[in-house]
Amino acid sequence: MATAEHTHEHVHYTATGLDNRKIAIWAFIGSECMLFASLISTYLIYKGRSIVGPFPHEAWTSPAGQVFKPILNIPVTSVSTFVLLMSSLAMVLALAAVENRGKPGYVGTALGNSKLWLATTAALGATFLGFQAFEFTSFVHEGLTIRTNLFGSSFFTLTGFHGAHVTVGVLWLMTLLFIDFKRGLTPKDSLIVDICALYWHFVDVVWIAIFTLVYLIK
Amino acid sequence: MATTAAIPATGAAHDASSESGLWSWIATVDHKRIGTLYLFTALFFFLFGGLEAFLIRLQLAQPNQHLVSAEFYNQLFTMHGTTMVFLAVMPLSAAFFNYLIPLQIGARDVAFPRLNAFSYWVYLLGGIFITVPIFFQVAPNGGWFGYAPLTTIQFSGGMNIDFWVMGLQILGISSLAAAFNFITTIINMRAPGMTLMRMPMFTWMSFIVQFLLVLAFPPITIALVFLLFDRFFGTQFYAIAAGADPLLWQHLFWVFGHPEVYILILPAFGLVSEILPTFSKKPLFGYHVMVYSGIMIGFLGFGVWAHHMFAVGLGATADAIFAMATMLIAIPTGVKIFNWIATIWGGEVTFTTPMKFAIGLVALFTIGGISGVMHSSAPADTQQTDTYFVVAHFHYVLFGGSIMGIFGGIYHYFPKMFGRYMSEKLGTWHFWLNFVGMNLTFFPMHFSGLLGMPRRIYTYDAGQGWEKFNLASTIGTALLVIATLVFVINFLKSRKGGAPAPNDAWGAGTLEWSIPSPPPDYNFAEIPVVTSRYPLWDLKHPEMTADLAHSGPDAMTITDAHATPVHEETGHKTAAELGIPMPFPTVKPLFTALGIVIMFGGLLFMHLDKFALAMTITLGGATLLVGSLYAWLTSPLE
Amino acid sequence: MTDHQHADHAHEHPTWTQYKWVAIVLTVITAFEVWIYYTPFKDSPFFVPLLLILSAVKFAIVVLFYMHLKYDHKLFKALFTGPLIIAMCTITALLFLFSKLKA
Amino acid sequence: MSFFRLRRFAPALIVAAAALTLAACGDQYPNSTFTHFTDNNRIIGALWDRLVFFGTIVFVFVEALLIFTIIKFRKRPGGAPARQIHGNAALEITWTVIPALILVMIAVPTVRAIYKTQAKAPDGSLKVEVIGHQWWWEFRYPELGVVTANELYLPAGRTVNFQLNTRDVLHSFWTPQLGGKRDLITNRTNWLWYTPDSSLAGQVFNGFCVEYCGSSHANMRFRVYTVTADQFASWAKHQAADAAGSPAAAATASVPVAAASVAAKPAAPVVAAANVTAAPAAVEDPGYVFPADKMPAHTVPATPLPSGDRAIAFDESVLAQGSATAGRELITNMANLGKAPCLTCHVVKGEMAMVNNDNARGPNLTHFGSRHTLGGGLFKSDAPTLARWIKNAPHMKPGSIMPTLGAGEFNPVTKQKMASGLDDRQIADIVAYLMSLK
Ligand code: HEA
Ligand code: HEA
Ligand code: HEC
Ligand code: CUA
Ligand SMILES: [Cu+2]
Repeated sequence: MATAEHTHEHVHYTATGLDNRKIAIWAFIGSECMLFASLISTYLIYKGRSIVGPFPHEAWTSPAGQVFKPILNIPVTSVSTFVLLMSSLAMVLALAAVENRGKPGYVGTALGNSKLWLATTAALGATFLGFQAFEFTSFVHEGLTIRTNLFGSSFFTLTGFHGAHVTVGVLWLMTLLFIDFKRGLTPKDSLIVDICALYWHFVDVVWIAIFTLVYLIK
Repeated sequence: MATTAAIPATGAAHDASSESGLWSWIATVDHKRIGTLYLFTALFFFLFGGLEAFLIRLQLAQPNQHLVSAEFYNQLFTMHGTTMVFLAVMPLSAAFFNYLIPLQIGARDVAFPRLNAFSYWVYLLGGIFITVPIFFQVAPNGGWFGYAPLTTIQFSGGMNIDFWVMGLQILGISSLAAAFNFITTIINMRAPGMTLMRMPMFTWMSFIVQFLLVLAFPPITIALVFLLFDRFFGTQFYAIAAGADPLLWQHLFWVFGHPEVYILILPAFGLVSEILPTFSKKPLFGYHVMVYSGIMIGFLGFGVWAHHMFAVGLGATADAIFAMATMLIAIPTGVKIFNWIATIWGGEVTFTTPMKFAIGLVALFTIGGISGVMHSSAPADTQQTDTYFVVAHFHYVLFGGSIMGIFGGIYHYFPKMFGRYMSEKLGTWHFWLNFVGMNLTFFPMHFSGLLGMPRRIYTYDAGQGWEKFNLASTIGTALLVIATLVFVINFLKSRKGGAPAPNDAWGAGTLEWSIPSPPPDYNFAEIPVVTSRYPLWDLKHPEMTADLAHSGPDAMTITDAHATPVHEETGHKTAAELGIPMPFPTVKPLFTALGIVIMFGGLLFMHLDKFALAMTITLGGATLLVGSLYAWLTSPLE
Repeated sequence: MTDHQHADHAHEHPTWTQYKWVAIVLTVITAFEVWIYYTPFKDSPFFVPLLLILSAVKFAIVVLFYMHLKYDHKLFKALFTGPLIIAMCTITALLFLFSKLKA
Repeated sequence: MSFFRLRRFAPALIVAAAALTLAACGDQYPNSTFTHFTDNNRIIGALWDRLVFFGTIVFVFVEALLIFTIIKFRKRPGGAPARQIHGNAALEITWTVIPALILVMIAVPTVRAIYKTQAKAPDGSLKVEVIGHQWWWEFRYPELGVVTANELYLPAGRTVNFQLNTRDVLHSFWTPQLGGKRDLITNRTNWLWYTPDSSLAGQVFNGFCVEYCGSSHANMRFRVYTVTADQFASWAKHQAADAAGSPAAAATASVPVAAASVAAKPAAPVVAAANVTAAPAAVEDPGYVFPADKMPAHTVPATPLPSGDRAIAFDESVLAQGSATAGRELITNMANLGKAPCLTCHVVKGEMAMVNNDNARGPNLTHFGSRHTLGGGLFKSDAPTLARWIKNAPHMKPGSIMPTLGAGEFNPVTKQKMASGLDDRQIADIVAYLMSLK
């Protein structure tokens, strides 16, 4: 939890002129790099080491003669990847809308509508989660659970951790949206939106890596 | 020298820091109080870990003894290692981070005071969580690095390992939260003119440590998550029947574990770098090189982990690469040793207790460093690893290094924290008993190790040539127990009865000595503008810093901070009188921490086959966590 | 709130046009990646390196433009790239260590 | 880096090392690591000499400098005020470069030694499979058909190539006087080789498990006997044979102790006889066994039996009446006692098999009587100890997977008192039988 102290009523001198919270979130993101590095390494190390199927890219026939198809569903995941990428676009627009609130050219336009973009971001994030839920349940139906084999354990844990990050992000976005409805986010609040955005994009960036390393590369 | 804390907080709505009583400690968000809490808690755990060590030594004093059972012995060394590393040395360092960093950089508090309180409470509760089982003989028993598959449910069915997995997970949260806090604090809360290259060496080393924490804890977090999932949810990460590779755990653990040892030593290096100049009456020799060597140590520390795995069979190429990378670390560390000696060289050395401990660190750490280099030679290490030679190595660096440095730091900063000096006489006793006892305990371990004694054995056979070394080690430990008791007496007595200390207890040169002892809750009534590395010496002994770089008056133009030139403060006013906003005391971080611990604790019941109860408790904990976090984030800081 | 508190926002910001182009590039690369997955090129030795490069490009542009690291304080660049480099090196070293041993 | 003739300087310079080397030769220190008995240890020894040489230089230099400095610059009344030096680039470069040079001199032989010791074992070396179990060692000589436990025979002068595997958790295989250690890793195979000098024949060495592996990690020891090639061949031949008194062995020859009675009770299936001709059961030749009286004291286990109120009561007078025949019956069939018989976990070659070698949870007992130690090298193997072991092994060895079998005994692992089980008479029979399995 790198997001802590919210309301600074007083003017505090800072050595760099930057806000504490923004420094903390970047340090946090740096730390997250190592977190996902460990998860991704594990997935890659265990790839191809499962004794029993199902496997990510190859079909598998169990000793009992049951046939399992390759488990990963590239088309569906491509769509959900696209959804997540677009949520990042919505996120930058939300931040821009807050920063430019009240500026000519923004007032009354869609681009100036922070609520719209926050809601879109959250909705796209939720859509991504929906895809993930679909993916997980279909895998379970096809015979892969987190207990099945090394692939199942490392796959579900890796993508599950990512999904948990998305979930936190969606809740965060909805909190911002709530504040926006309650009192309206103004340029003064752009920092708290910015921090959320940084987190959100980072989660997106992690997915970019996962999509390639887990789904596309055999 | 009059105590300054006596003025009651008149009219200040939440000027809690000068209050006393239980509540003022539980709800505190003042970095100094949190630092003090860390100090007391960690010292307690040090005694506890030492007691475990003493039992270990008693059991090993003679061959084929049955003082404790094999099972209990295994819990003892596991908890001794875990306690010393995670509950004693790291939090002792954290005590200094908390207390000193804001004072050294001229700040009124850390960046996130409530996050700071949160870190402490998580540490305390996590520490209790992992320690209590030993009273019921169900303490963790997998060794402090808990190698899989021994720690999987297949081979460790009881709850012992559960406590360990969750306990470390909880403690990791504390360390990470604190690290983000201090990174931000050091980057952002420095007083005007306090450039990075003017920061006191302790702050610098701590700064590096925070990065090590931020980068080293995620891998162990993940390794522990895997183990936790394996134990509770049936995943296969370390399940041998599924074809799991036990080296996965080892690599993830040591990717954390090696940086961790620098996390343990660098703060002590920092403290020594404050003490030696002070009592040599000379600025630190080669400040820049000291900074860079610290950075180098931290950076290289991420590329050497497999030197803990030289017997694992990684292949010749990997062994060779990691051996050479490990050796490289001797270079920056050597630079530090020589720069410290050069700091003393030409000085006017007074042998106060802190100085004795600092010199002790230089002398003893070197021995541990040299045996470290002997380990790094992979083929030679195949005769050393998992023997008492390793135990000798790491106690020389940990006790001779970290603990010596930290004791030095306690003697040095005690006057600042409590406004009184510790007794020099008892301090001298403590030092010499410690020094002699330490060498008597750990030097013979070099021999017992090279003469074939494996580590982690609860007993050994007679006639193996190890008896006299083990007996010597045990006698040495008895001296350490006495030494530690002398320290405890000195510490407790001096808090009330020590000689009163002025602002500047030792004639040191850094900012923390310019304010009253103990400091008022707001630290600096006026934020000082710093123009050199030793601002207080600039003020009092300009001749000492004449050759150092100083900045011109332009730094003085910063006005927002109501900054003034460095001066000695005599704070007799409250924050309210000075109009300094202080953060509200709050227990929300405490409840957030409690939520986390309950959340983990609930899972334990799953292994008692009480699934519904487990889920209820865990969800209850999660609710408490989210609720208090929400309350915390939505309530104003000050 | 005084001005200097927003010092970190005083930089020139990426614009809508830029945002739009970044999104387009991301989409195109992703589509390309998926497309190539279904072509025979999939079995070529260049497939994996190509995918790695493409995803690195995506990674970089999101970080540089959406996370506006390109325009932000250099401190943030350091806070991010330092850990990122250590993380990448760790992944590489681990993969090397484990692949070496499988043979 | 051969221009450094370390051997010439080292003894003079290094008091500590010299003392240690001396110590290594005397049998006061029977597990010293720096012996020069194998090629492997000579390489490590040379490396170690160099490490100690430079280590001592650094140590002496740093400590002397430190002591000199604090004495010379201590504050004295009327002494000189501190000289304000803040740094000196030349000096700082010096003490960066010199350690770097020292490290190069360590690193080069280190890397060489790594490649030397980890090269492939030379052709023609003797292959021994070492299998770790919680908490005992299984040794197999696949080329010779021998399976044994906790005691390893090596022909002096021949390279031995250990293949290291584990059936459960991690262990580590170490014979300090013969070579460095190597871990046994689940789902992996490791290798370690060395060549005991041919002059070593007739010696015994201690070995240890050095990777923490649970409750009885401390009690996972083994012995290494280095013998002549002839002795080794004789030993191996006998060890490969079926157990004395087993139906198979009995069919070809008369076996001293149990033979008569076994013959009287031909319980074994007839097919066994066919195997016998294939396996040359040289019962005439009792096979070489390292003589117990030649074992140096430090290799004879001195672990005391549990005593006082922890003692395992056993009426030793019944041992003399033990019948090997009855014992042989019991190990295969204890169902009437409500117990799984011994052979559900152990293999006695030639006897009715309940487990095969690969699944056996306990040590192979085929030639148990020719072994000098018991329970992972923890105890001396004699009748009174063995009797108590069978009665209550986990009480003698914490956590032991060998169950408590004596009636009325308390099993410390399951925390249950054994309602049914073997009585002392039956145990005496089993002891007689096992001891007859030379
Ligand atoms: C404070 C903690 C600390 C520190 C600082 C160090 C510092 C070092 N450690 Fe140590 N180490 C541990 C704590 C620490 N270690 C622990 C806890 C373990 C065991 C874990 C376990 O298994 O439970 C361990 C184990 C360990 C091993 C694995 C041993 C094994 O299990 O087989 C190795 C192997 O290379 C090693 C090496 C080193 C080296 C090269 C350094 C270097 O950083 C030392 C550098 C310092 C010097 C060399 C001295 C000063 C230098 C000079 C005066 C210059 C001139 C010197 C030369 C040219 C030699 N350590
Ligand atoms: C900073 C870390 C640190 C410190 C300070 C110490 C301090 C000591 N350690 Fe240890 N140690 C480790 C870290 C540390 N250790 C680690 C990581 C391991 C590896 C664990 C593993 O293998 O998993 C280890 C293992 C270890 C072993 C090996 C166990 C084994 O392998 O079987 C031994 C054996 O002698 C030992 C001994 C000691 C002793 C005698 C001290 C002494 O210095 C202790 C001195 C302190 C005291 C003596 C305190 C005095 C107590 C009192 C006075 C009690 C009073 C009580 C009250 C008032 C409440 N330690
Ligand atoms: C559940 C499995 C099991 C059963 C049943 C069992 N044992 Fe064991 N036995 C073991 C194991 C495991 C060991 C190794 C214990 C150790 O050294 O830690 C062992 C060790 C021994 C040893 C010591 C071997 C050596 O070389 O050190 C003897 C002798 C022995 N068992 C005899 C018996 C007899 C006799 C019986 C039946 C009356 C029996 N065992 C039943 C598992 C079993
Ligand atoms: Cu097997 Cu330790
Ligand atoms: Cu290390």
